[in-house]
Amino acid sequence: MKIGVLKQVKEKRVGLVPDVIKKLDKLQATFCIEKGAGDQSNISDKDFEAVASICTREEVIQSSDILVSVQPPDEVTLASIPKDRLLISLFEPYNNKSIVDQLKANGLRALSMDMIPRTTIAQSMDVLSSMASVAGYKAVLFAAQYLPRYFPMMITAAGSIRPARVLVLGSGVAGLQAIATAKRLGASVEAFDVRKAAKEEVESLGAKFIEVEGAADDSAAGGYAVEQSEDFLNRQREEVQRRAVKADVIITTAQVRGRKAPILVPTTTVEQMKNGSVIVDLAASTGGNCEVTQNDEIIIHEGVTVIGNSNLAAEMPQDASTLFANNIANLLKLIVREGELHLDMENEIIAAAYITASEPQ
Amino acid sequence: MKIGVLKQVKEKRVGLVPDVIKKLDKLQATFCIEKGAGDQSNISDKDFEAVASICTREEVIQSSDILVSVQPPDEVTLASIPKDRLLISLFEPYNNKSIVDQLKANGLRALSMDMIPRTTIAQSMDVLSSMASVAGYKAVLFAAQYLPRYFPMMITAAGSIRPARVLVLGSGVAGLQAIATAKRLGASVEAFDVRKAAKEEVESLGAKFIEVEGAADDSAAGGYAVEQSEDFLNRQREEVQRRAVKADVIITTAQVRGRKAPILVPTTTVEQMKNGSVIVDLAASTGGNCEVTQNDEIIIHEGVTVIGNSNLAAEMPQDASTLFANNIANLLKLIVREGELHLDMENEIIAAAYITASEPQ
Amino acid sequence: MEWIQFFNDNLILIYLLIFIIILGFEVISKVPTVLHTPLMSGANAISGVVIIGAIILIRQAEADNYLILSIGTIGIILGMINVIGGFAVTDRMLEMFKKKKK
Amino acid sequence: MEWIQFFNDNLILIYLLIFIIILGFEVISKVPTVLHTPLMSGANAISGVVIIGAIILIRQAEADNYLILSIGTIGIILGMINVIGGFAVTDRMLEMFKKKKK
Amino acid sequence: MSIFIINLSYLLGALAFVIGLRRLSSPDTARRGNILAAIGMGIAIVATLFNPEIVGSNNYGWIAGGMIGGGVVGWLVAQRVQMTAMPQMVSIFNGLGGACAVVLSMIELYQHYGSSAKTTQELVVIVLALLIGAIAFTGSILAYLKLDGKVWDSQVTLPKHNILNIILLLVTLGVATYLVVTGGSLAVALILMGIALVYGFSFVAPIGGADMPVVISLLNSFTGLSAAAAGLIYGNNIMLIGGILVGASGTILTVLMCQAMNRSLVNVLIGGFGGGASSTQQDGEQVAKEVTTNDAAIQLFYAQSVLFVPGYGLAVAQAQKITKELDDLLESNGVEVRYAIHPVAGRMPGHMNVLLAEADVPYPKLLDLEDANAALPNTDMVVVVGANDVVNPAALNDPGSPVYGMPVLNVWEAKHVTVLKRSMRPGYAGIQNQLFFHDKTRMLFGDAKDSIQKLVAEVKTLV
Amino acid sequence: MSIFIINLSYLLGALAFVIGLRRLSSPDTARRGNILAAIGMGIAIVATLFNPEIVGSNNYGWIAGGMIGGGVVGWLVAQRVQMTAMPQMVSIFNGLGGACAVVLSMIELYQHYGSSAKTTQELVVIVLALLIGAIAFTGSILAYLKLDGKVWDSQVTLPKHNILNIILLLVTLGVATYLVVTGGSLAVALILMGIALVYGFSFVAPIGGADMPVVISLLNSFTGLSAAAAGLIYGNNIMLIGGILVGASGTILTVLMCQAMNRSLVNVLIGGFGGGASSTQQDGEQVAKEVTTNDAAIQLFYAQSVLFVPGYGLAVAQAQKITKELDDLLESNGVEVRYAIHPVAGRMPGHMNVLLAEADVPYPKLLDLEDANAALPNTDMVVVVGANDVVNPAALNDPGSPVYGMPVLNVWEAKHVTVLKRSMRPGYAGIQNQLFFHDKTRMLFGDAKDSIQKLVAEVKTLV
Ligand SMILES: NC(=O)c1ccc[n+]([C@@H]2O[C@H](COP(=O)([O-])OP(=O)(O)OC[C@H]3O[C@@H](n4cnc5c(N)ncnc54)[C@H](OP(=O)(O)O)[C@@H]3O)[C@@H](O)[C@H]2O)c1
Ligand SMILES: NC(=O)c1ccc[n+]([C@@H]2O[C@H](COP(=O)([O-])OP(=O)(O)OC[C@H]3O[C@@H](n4cnc5c(N)ncnc54)[C@H](OP(=O)(O)O)[C@@H]3O)[C@@H](O)[C@H]2O)c1
Ligand SMILES: NC(=O)c1ccc[n+]([C@@H]2O[C@H](COP(=O)([O-])OP(=O)(O)OC[C@H]3O[C@@H](n4cnc5c(N)ncnc54)[C@H](O)[C@@H]3O)[C@@H](O)[C@H]2O)c1
Ligand SMILES: NC(=O)c1ccc[n+]([C@@H]2O[C@H](COP(=O)([O-])OP(=O)(O)OC[C@H]3O[C@@H](n4cnc5c(N)ncnc54)[C@H](O)[C@@H]3O)[C@@H](O)[C@H]2O)c1
Repeated sequence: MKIGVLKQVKEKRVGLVPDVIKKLDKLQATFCIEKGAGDQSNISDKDFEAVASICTREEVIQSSDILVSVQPPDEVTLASIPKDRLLISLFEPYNNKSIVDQLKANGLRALSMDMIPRTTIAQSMDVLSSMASVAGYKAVLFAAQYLPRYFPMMITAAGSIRPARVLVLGSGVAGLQAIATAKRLGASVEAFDVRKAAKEEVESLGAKFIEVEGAADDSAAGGYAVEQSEDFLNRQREEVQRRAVKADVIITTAQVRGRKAPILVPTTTVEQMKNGSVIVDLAASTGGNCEVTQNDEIIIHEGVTVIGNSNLAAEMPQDASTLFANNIANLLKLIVREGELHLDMENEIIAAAYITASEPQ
Repeated sequence: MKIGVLKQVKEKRVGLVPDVIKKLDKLQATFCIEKGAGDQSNISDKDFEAVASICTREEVIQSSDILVSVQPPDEVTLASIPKDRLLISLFEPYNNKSIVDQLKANGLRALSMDMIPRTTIAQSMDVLSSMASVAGYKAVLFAAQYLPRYFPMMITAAGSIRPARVLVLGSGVAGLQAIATAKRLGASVEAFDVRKAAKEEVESLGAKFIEVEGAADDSAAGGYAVEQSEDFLNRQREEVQRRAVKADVIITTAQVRGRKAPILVPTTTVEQMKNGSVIVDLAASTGGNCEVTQNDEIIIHEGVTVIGNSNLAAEMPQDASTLFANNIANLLKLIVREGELHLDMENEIIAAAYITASEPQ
Repeated sequence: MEWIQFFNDNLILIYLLIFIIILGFEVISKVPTVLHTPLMSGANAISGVVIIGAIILIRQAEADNYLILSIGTIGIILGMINVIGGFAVTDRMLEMFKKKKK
Repeated sequence: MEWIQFFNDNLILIYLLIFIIILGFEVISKVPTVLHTPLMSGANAISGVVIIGAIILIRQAEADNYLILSIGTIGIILGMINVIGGFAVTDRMLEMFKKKKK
Repeated sequence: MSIFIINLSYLLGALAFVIGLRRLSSPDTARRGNILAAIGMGIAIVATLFNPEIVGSNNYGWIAGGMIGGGVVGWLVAQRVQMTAMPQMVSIFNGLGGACAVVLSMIELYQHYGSSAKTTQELVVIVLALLIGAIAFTGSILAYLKLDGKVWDSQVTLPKHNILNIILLLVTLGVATYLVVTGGSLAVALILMGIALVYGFSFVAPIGGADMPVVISLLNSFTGLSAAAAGLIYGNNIMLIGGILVGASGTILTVLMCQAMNRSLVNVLIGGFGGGASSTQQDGEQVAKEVTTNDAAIQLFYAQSVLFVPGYGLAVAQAQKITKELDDLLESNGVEVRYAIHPVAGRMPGHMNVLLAEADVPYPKLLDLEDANAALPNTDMVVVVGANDVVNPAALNDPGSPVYGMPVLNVWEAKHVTVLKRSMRPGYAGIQNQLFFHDKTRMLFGDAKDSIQKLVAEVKTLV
Repeated sequence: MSIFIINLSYLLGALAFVIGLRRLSSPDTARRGNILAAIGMGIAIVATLFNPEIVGSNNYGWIAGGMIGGGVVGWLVAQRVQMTAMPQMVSIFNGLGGACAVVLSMIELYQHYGSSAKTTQELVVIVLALLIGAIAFTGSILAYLKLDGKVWDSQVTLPKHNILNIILLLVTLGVATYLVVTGGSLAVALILMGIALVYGFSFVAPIGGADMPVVISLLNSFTGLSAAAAGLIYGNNIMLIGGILVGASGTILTVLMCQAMNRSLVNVLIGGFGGGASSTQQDGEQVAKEVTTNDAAIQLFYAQSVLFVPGYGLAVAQAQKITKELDDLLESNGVEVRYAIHPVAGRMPGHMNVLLAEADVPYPKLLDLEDANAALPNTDMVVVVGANDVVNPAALNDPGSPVYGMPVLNVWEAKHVTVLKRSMRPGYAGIQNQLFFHDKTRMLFGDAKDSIQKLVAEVKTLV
């Protein structure tokens, strides 16, 4: 059994890291790492050599039974992979509808890390959580870096600075981490979410929760938020507008799986914000929670910096890779036993992540 | 009496801001602001219009009795200023030895903000303090932004991350602020300084102080550090080396006024540091505390990011400008009475800052 | 011997006195320092109980024994100042503790 | 009337009893909950003082009054178990408080 | 002169009782207080043995026999009994003291009808001693049986038991009055004793098992009163004083114990309530055992090593700072305190880290899953602060559980576990937790911040 | 029957004394306790007035005159006296009580030499009442004079005063013994009284002015004892009981007061030390006044609004968290607490903000210089926690000072100022601070964290 790790092109993270591979000796597998795979995550080939062999891309693709990558391989690569091999990556089938067909067309099998259920038992493989956590932390650092003002309050001989007001929209994993980090830096933080449990969660971090009546909360959605009525979204936008005008930083993380992200900060709101304010939009890849967001770009709209980035975790590649690798490792422990691949479709984690099953998911 | 504010070329801050001008009505002075002066600090001309007139550069230069700028005007500008006018800026005469002669040659008078004594009474005009404080804060944000790792400790389902180790060399105003900010973000912080008082100051922020025996501490130096013996610097470098190898972030702020900054982190130390580590060198403009530092550049030396920037305050232009403006305003209150300029050489603050006096300073 | 006799005869009284002393200690032993002065003042007012002796004295005296009557009356006056003044002053001192309700 | 007489005759004794009751309250009133059980146990051992009655009884009894002697001896045994067992058990319970020094 | 010595001895004995009791009420001096009281008892007994005023044939042989016999039995029992069985023991001892009073008063009555008739006043006192002693006797025995689990509440409680009790009490008092007024006969006296014994039993019957300590304390003050009555019979000061003292302090202690349980004495005596529901939380067949703040505080204070397991509840309660205060308090008393952080504790990665950093808990005190599980078998006491899923043993041993297979903190490997939460409600995963029913586990219900605040206060009383 | 009522009244009076004293020792109940004791006194007086056992010509006119006269004077004085002069007042009252005992025993002695001779035992008791009463009388008067600043220690202290005192004491006891043994004469009795009065004066003379409250408490217990002795003379239970009670509680209170000052009673009585240095810190001519933790705690607790002024010392002591605890404690008792942040407090811009944020002080509680100075005149109590230069009035009024012209926090505009620092050492600017010598200022020396910890503990006793 050979497990291969591909070098990423437009991504700084890497799918496995030496420290994690070291702990996988029970799998009875060998590892081959594409040359330079860890470069962008501050992991040199030298570091990898101790626990794996360094190979060319071709070698990796041809010889590996399991191929690990952070982002899915491009079409060309997919086509070059021998049949029946298992791919593990972030395929996002709910956004990238064609990927499953493409994989099937090439006769490949795939486990999509983002399809792992958000249950307690699966959390050690839950890359959405671990990456969202990094993203939330990074979002605040980005905001602090771009904000021309202090986060903490300062009463100094050269004048008093009031604390920055940070507004977090969507208090999932990323939102909570953003709240915690902003509070650490001394900002005064308000947050919002549609899930009922969010209020307690936000308050458990010492931040203020903004209440908007009448949110739809579907506990059957496995912890994910459901789409909201237009009436509710309107009221929410009003409330957000009221707070946004006073805010120095807005961090938005509100996503609804498989759909376009709800617009929580319309252009008019942005235009009323203070000169120099910063919006960090983590929902950028699904359209953004802010109307002016451009995915993967930092723009300035009427004095407001709008950072659209759904992949902020990649901006902290070393730790992000370690966390990602740990998630992968925990999944590998589930599917590889004594050097053999066992895809147990009875296991709800594997069943959910196995996107190339013939029955419709 | 007219007070003019020049637009900066290579500087984001501006010398006065509308909120501060508003509070200066007792001076009985009018203000003219060069068009676009506040643009980079997120202050539009519109904001200025309420309290001052917006003028062309030429108008400002010709009509103002007092000319305020953050960085000193370039030679060309200096030459165009009518004789006897008073300039207020950061002239740094101890670094920029020729500036005084140049000013005198043009028949100009100048108050250098960085020559204001570091006494309690003068602190409200002490731009070195206010800017160093911003720089210390920003230094940590830069480090956090460039570090591919987390600052805080995280025990998560995807693995445990130990807190980043931050080493602060030089615990003056900037160093202390860096310590405070890094601690806030959850790092474990060690700091060092040659001044005896520094130990208590560092510990008052909850960080660990590294002791190296035998530092020269001259209380006659007005709070500034004095040059250290080579023997001491060697022992210090050894100690620093020991800690640096384990550190994720080093922030250096050690300066000795009017001299080249001491080298605390030699190239060999940098090369032993972990891949991905970050050094922020606030002493860059006087040669840097790190041997590989390039002033005003971010370089990567053997996997270590070295940020050389002595003007980090400019990276947070809006609040930095407000603080700077407050300092200027406090100085103006001291020298302008009922619309008239009074340079009282008996006053030790003015005497110290007045760099164009005929007697040697 | 005489004292031993006295002890045996007044055993219960002696028990009583000893227990009152212990009680006096007990009752005071955990006073917050704030209350030291008012407590002292209150105890002082109680010690004005000596006035009772003066009352007994006068009531027992002959109606024309002016020496005893006048001295006794001085005793009453002194004792009364102690009692009334003591309790009143204590009350004033304690007034500050009613200001706030928990 | 009889009781009033009794009251007046035994005034000091009544004072004594009342003060002992107050003292009993005072002495206990601020016990940390930890000590409730040992305190109860210690007080229980003290209540074994009833054994003294049994001793008096036997000492006063005729040497051949076996009924009283045997019943009295039962009383002594019961009381003694209460006293010795009570103090010993209390001591064991209190042992845990010596483990650590401040 | 010798009478003086005897009198003085009794006086000293009485003083020793008072001061001993006083000292017993503070942890620092309690042990010495107990010894002092014992010395006082010794003095009193010796004085009585040699009191020249007591005239008769002395019968020292009988006395010695009884004393040695009773002393040895008492001593051995006290040494052998399990620490956990202490309350039962105290109950038995107390019962015996009551029995002794019964024996004495019966003999007096016997003499009354035989050789030496008593005055009415004496009779009143004797009957009082008899009644109170008898109630204390059988009441204590039943309390012992209940505490020892030998008897269940339901086995001894009749319907409308409280009404029955009132009737019994009236009957007892009626017979007693009859005896005093008419003088009665030995038969009446025996009947009175019988009724009183039955009443003592019946009095305790409806009171819940968990309330037994309160009842024992009350019965103890009864025994004290009967001893005082006996003191009046024999005109003996130290019996009188010792008895009254115990009567008074026992009463106040009873009230304090009720207060500590947040109950009124009446509520306890009417019974029923304290028996089950209040002190335990049931889940089907299973019963989670509660612990009082006080007991938990003692366990903490006398532990060598304590491990806090914070969970989402700590965050909700915002209990991080008070937890650190408890930590500091324990550390300063020589307890090693650490924190076990489960990777998924809380609601976001690193949730616990954020909170504990805010409270300034130094990083080296935080153990991750592996280190914590290694440290647990050597840990005296685990305090689970609002965690649930992360300490669920089902993850290890119940293949049907949705968390089966997840590594959890094996807190049940420690010596004791105390769980702080508000109710028996499940955590995020929505599943019940067998840990709460584990032998080693005690529940401390309430908001975590409140509970820890109380623990801090309790621990401070121990310092 | 009427005797029964009188006896019962005395019993109730005695109980009222005990319970009243008990209540006086807890802030919650103190006021009712005082009233209860007063009622007890009323009952006792009324009972005595109408006690049928006292036979004589009653002379109610004289009694009424004396009572009304004394009562009115006592009442008026008590109402008029300044709060600050309370201790002096208590001292005077106490002296009068002692004088009353002196008067009574002198009359007894007069009668002894006149109509009715006394037994030796009675004589002993009478002489005791005389001696103790006399010492309490003149001692209290001197204590009053000292407290009121009418007499200075040096004016009344002779060299080797303590030896003089011992000699005087021996002489007093000698004459007393002589009188008891030989029976003496009225002249001897008068001499004895004279010597005892002198001794009382001399006894208090060497004791430092600051220790007067302790001395008053001691003299108070003397008065109690003399009342008890008088009770024995008259065979009056309530005098006996009240006197003994005051004697005992006064003694223990004296010891407690010494403990609160960290002194031993002997140390206080030998005197000299307590007079000056210990309680004040001198700077040339000026004297900074110290405050006890206890007084500071009371001021805090009963203030409407408190303003903390943190400085570098707060940071050094790392006292931010405990300060927040004190804040919470005060807030929960209705005190408005805020923080005044001076722009240059600490050693870096925003130093205080960092610390207070760490302790979770909400931003709206932080006042900057302007707001704070506006709020100060309406602030009851300012607590300066390790700040110095930023509260230096020299910045406003001393043109020669290096900080002249800097805006500072005008804390002296508040009603009271308490400064927490370790010593009289200057701050960063190296200059002395006149604030510390200001009328409104009291110093609480010690590490700020320790001091606040103690304040928290003290305030908790007030809650
Ligand atoms: N770490 C993450 O990234 C993350 C993210 C999302 C979900 N989760 C899930 O969250 C769970 C975390 O486990 P956990 O053990 O920390 O929490 P948990 O299993 O959710 O249990 C928390 C317990 O705290 C108690 N509680 C709540 N408020 C309290 C208060 N004020 N005082 C005292 N107790 C209180 C609750 O019981 P009472 O109601 O009876 O008081 C509850 O049983 C896991 O199932 C995990 O999968 C984790
Ligand atoms: N904010 C800034 O940016 C900055 C920077 C550099 C310098 N400064 C200067 O620092 C000064 C700040 O004023 P400040 O009032 O905050 O401080 P300060 O004037 O330096 O006074 C601090 C006081 O705290 C006391 N102290 C120290 N440790 C203590 C402890 N553990 N417990 C209790 N008290 C303690 C010291 O008195 P004891 O020794 O008697 O205890 C000292 O007098 C100004 O002069 C300012 O100019 C400020
Ligand atoms: N079982 C586990 O251990 C575990 C681990 C991680 C996450 N989870 C759960 O998974 C769920 C999803 O977390 P996520 O961070 O991946 O969510 P996400 O990224 O899908 O969405 C982010 C947040 O945006 C919110 N949101 C959606 N629409 C919104 C709107 N119109 N306005 C405001 N907010 C809106 C969502 O409620 C969510 O909190 C959460 O319930 C979380 O608790 C569980
Ligand atoms: N009076 C006031 O209110 C006030 C205000 C601000 C600053 N100050 C004082 O001014 C002084 C200078 O502060 P700054 O921040 O401008 O200093 P700076 O920028 O000149 O130097 C930064 C720090 O580097 C340290 N340093 C120098 N050589 C070193 C070496 N070889 N190794 C390690 N550290 C070395 C210095 O001691 C100083 O702490 C300090 O003493 C400060 O307390 C006073």
